[in-house]
Amino acid sequence: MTAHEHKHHIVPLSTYFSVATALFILTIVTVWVASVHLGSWNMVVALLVAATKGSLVALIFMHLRYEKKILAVVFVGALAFLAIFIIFTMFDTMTRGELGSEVRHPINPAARIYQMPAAVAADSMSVDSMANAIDSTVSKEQSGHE
Amino acid sequence: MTSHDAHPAHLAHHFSDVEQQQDSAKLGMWIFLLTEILLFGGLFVAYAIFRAWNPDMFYNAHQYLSIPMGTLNTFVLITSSLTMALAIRFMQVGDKSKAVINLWLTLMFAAIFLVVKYFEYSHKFHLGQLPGEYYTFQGVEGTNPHIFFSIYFAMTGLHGIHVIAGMIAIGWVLKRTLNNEFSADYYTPMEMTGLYWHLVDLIWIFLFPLLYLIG
Amino acid sequence: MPPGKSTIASDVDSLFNFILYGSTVLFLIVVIGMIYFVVKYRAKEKDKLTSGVSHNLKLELLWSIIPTILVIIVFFWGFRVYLKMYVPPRDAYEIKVTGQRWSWVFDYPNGATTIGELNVPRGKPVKLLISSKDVIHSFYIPDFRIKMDALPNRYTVTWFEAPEPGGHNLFCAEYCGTSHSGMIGRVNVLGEREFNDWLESSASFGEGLSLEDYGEQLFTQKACVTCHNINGKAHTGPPLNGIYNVKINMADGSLVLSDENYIRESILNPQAKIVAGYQPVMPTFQGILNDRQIDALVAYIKSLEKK
Amino acid sequence: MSTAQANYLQYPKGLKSWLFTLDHKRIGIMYLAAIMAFFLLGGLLAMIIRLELFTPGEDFIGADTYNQMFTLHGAIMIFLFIIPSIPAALGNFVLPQMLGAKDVAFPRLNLASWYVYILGSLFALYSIFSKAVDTGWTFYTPYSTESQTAVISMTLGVFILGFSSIFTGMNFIVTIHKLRAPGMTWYKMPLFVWGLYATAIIQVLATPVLAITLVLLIMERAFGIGIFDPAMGGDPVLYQHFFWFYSHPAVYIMILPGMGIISELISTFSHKKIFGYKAIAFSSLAIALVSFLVWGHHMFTSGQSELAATIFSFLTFMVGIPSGIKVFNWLATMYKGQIRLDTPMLYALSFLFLFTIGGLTGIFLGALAVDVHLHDTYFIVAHFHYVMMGGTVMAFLGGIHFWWPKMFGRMYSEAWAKISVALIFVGFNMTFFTQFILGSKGMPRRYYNYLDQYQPLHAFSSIGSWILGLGFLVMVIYLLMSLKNGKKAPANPWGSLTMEWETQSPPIPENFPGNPVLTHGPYDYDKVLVERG
Ligand code: HEA
Ligand code: HEA
Ligand code: HEC
Ligand code: CUA
Ligand SMILES: [Cu+2]
Repeated sequence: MTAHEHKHHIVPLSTYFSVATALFILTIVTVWVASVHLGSWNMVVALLVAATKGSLVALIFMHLRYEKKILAVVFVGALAFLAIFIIFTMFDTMTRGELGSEVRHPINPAARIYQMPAAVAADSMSVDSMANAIDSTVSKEQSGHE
Repeated sequence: MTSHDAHPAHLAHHFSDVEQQQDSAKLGMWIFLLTEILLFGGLFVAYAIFRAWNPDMFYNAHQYLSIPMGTLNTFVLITSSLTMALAIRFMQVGDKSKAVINLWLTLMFAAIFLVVKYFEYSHKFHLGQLPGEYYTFQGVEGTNPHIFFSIYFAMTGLHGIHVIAGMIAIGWVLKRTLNNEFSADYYTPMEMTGLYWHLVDLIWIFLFPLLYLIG
Repeated sequence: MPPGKSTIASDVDSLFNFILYGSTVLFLIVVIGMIYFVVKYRAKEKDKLTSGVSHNLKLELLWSIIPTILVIIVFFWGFRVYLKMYVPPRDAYEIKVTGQRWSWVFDYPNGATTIGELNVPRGKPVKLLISSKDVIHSFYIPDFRIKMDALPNRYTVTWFEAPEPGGHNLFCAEYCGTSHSGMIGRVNVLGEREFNDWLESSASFGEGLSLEDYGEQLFTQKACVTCHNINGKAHTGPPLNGIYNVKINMADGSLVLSDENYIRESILNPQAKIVAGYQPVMPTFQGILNDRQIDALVAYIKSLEKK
Repeated sequence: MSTAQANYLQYPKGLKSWLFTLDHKRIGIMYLAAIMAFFLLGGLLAMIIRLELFTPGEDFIGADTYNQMFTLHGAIMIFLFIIPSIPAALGNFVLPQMLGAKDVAFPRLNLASWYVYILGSLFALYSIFSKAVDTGWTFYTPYSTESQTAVISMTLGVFILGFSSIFTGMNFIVTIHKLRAPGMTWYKMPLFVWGLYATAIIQVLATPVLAITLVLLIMERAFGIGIFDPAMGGDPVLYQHFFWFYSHPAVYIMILPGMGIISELISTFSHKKIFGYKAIAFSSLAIALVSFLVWGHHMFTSGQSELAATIFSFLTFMVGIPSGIKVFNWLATMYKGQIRLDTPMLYALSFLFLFTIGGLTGIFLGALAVDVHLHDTYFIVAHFHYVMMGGTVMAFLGGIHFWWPKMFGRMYSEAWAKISVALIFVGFNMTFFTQFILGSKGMPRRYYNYLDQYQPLHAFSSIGSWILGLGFLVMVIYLLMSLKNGKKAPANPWGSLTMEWETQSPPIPENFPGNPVLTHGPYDYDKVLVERG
């Protein structure tokens, strides 16, 4: 009973080496592209390249291409639920304060550790420092809200 | 667990044949990988949200990560993934000695990865780019740069722990290979370890551009 | 439901009642059906084979589609009222609300401040700009059907309009520690005139009163009484009678002479010296009390005798 | 059935054989014992809570102690009791038998999950006895990053418990995919198995997120990393997203296996083919998948954006539909049946009654404007006790009474069991129905002290809890008695058609002599007649 004959697809060595080569090249590409200024497209390109590399690893190194479909379903399922997690959380974090601008930004964007030592010593943020923080305009470019 | 006469020694009593056992192991392993993806997923969500809130700070802070080191480590990890795949491939055709060599190579590359990480980390510690409260570095423009480094350490730290766990698994498989426990008919633990190791690689493939290249 | 006392309350209540009636009907269908079947098909004899029906498309569609329609109605209804609840009218009167462990501080546009008591004019929309000084609290007035979390370092907004004068409870609805359940306040809906009078007098900082009398007034107004007795009995905080010019044991073992500066410091920076036997839970009043008010409190505390 | 062989309880012998057992039945029993112990602990804490709430003000414990009590009650009940309850105890015991398998796919992992559970519970117990925890079971930041209590050991414990849950989930998915007996096609599987399958999917998808959330929380406490703590530039609402991404699906981890048990009970005791098999099976999967899209309904007043709240509200209602489909299918199953009111069936009927109330009150909470008023009041407390206690726990108890003869080979006293059901049912409604009224009147939850106007209802609720407690006391006693001197149980006391009843009670270590083959579907009461006994 040699079970492996009908079950294991033996991938030729050359395939492994070409995949590795492709991964190396793609790494160089993505490093290079990052140095070119494309604005927000940098992100897109980097993720596309990473996704390509990831697919190669999953399909060939991890044999997903040769296995039963259920395993691919599991893998894609994981990514799908991760996407849900990110997207639905962003429904909140990216659309806060549509109905009123005061609520859009933190009152005091800088964390405790960047504040004057005196303010830190008072343990809880005092009303004074909070009031000051409200007066000082919240810097728009740091908050990343469109 | 007793083995029945008609069954190979590695077949557990509650499976009816080797194929069923192996399919089960694979499915179980992939489900485990799924949990790993979602475990890292939380960090990706944190990354995405804080980056969306503070793109400039992320951009400024990421320049303090060393692209050469990161690229080097990417190469190292891809190579280790290749050697791992090859080890399994050789085991599939029963070439034990080549499998052993490739397992050793994989271990070695994993160790190199950690050494490089060690240099990166110690450099950052030195500059005071520590997570959270311990962050003392002054050079980064933008709001709350410590958050970038918190996320950086959380992501690479968790990844590093996975590298270490992977090395332990590979070491264990290596030992069993040397003990002649595997053959072309049975090498499931090695295959499972391989899957795990590729996932570690796969996650790094995403961490690298997100942290080092586009911040 | 308690009687609704805001313009939004009736909207919320009609939706509540709609769901209540709908649910009651559905619940009765299920339970009466269940009881009826149990009685009717109770096993009387030995087991025998029973009917093999396994589905009935019409029935199944019926009980999928009707609930779907119902919930879609409820969704849109809930959504409409919700929008109304969170979009304040432009001309609303704005009050800043700050939650802190364990009291509510209200800042009015003219500089007046109250603690624990919110005074509002009747028949006028009031917009609340809510935040917190420490952990999350939640600003909840059951009679008005409004609730909004108070987040540290962020503002949230809600609003209401109360048509009738009267007093209402105000709760903290997000767990915030030891005295979460004591973080209760009152909302007083005053007539227009009354409200304006009150507003003026409270912004005048006790003019015409002696320091001691003004201090006594502040002692209740600023909610010192929620933690301090003046009859020698311990409460959340130490009793404040007869503490002037005596040596007091601190938690770190030191002895401190309580002079005016000490009392002042105790109010403005209470964490600096902690009295032995008490938790460091007193909030700072920095920025809430102006100089005259602090002087008044100090004068008042000095005047309290040991009993 | 052949003559009785040594059953799994008798052989092998000795404590060691239990501690190192790979037998899913023994692991199930070990889980059952541990889980019941924590249920009692959680229940006793609940009794303390109710006693303190009998009157306003301090009765016998202080505010801080009270806060620790409800936190520990919540955390124990959720993480140590209800999440593992049905899957790890009953599921472990019957799943392989229902499939005609000898064991779960990974017996070692199964045993490991029990030890992981125990390890996690030791951490939890450690934090109870060191400084306790007072954050509420939700560990909201920034309170949890500041609290002086033993938050880290508790969260670490919960983190570890998460892995035990993941292991169980993995094991079940693989077992269901790979270990079904010949002839056991997907649509021949009992509905309890479908319920466990849907549950397991949630377990593996959601639990890792809880793990990373707790890691970040611990790091926030230890290093102030600034993800969740606003003083460090973080966002506490983000914590709530992370937490509920797990914890909402988790409520379906609790209820789906319960619904599975109810399908078994209703069909068996109505002696009738289940109505709408596929609808019930697929509604479980639908609930499992949609459950990942609704978590924001716990955060309607949290300061999340209005857009997010609206989306979450809409999707929340969509979960109600498949639950409704199940309820109506169960009802239709009873139609023209041959209904017997044995104890398990009484629990199933209680479930229908109580879960319908609990579920329908969920609809109140899903409606945006109404939830703004009801959020964090006793209405919520009542809602979730109706679904968890009235739903899951009723199903769990029904399952225990159903499979008790199979597990221990003994019958319990039917008369005492009925008394206990009645006490529990009445006590439960007294305790928690009042809380709906309290909540709609604006009584906030997690309140140690309350205004006088709420006193009568609180007192009534506390009295109800004593009746409830008495019911449980009766149950503990007669179940323990039955272990000692209950009547010997036959292989199939209920005349049920699922496979676990085809082997002797209690089963032999390998479950079935030889390799079993499926001869009839699980609900073929129109074709096959099996004598009770
Ligand atoms: C077993 C656990 C369980 C289950 C099954 C459910 C089921 C549901 N829950 Fe519940 N819930 C909890 C456990 C559970 N919940 C817990 C623990 C909390 C509080 C956590 C905390 O804050 O501490 C909570 C809180 C909670 C909230 C947050 C409230 C708040 O804090 O402000 C909401 C809001 O939408 C909600 C909704 C629902 C809905 C819509 C369902 C639905 O799935 C219910 C579906 C069932 C039915 C609808 C009944 C049967 C159907 C019919 C008879 C057909 C007719 C139906 C229609 C017309 C719709 N729940
Ligand atoms: C599975 C979940 C579960 C279960 C079963 C229960 C069961 C009970 N709960 Fe629990 N409860 C929660 C989960 C659960 N609870 C959660 C998650 C919270 C929120 C916590 C938070 O806010 O963070 C909560 C909060 C909560 C509160 C609100 C506290 C507050 O907000 O201030 C109250 C108050 O009445 C309460 C009461 C009860 C009661 C009376 C029972 C009863 O049904 C208990 C009945 C059980 C027993 C009585 C067993 C004891 C057995 C015996 C007495 C027999 C004798 C013993 C021996 C022989 C040893 N619970
Ligand atoms: C939340 C409860 C709380 C409130 C409200 C509060 N205090 Fe206190 N206070 C305390 C506690 C607890 C202590 C003891 C610990 C410490 O020294 O900080 C204290 C200590 C003091 C002391 C030092 C007492 C001594 O015996 O040395 C003074 C003076 C004082 N408070 C004044 C005030 C005044 C004035 C107000 C109102 C404007 C006020 N407190 C409001 C809790 C409170
Ligand atoms: Cu403030 Cu609860
Ligand atoms: Cu929920």
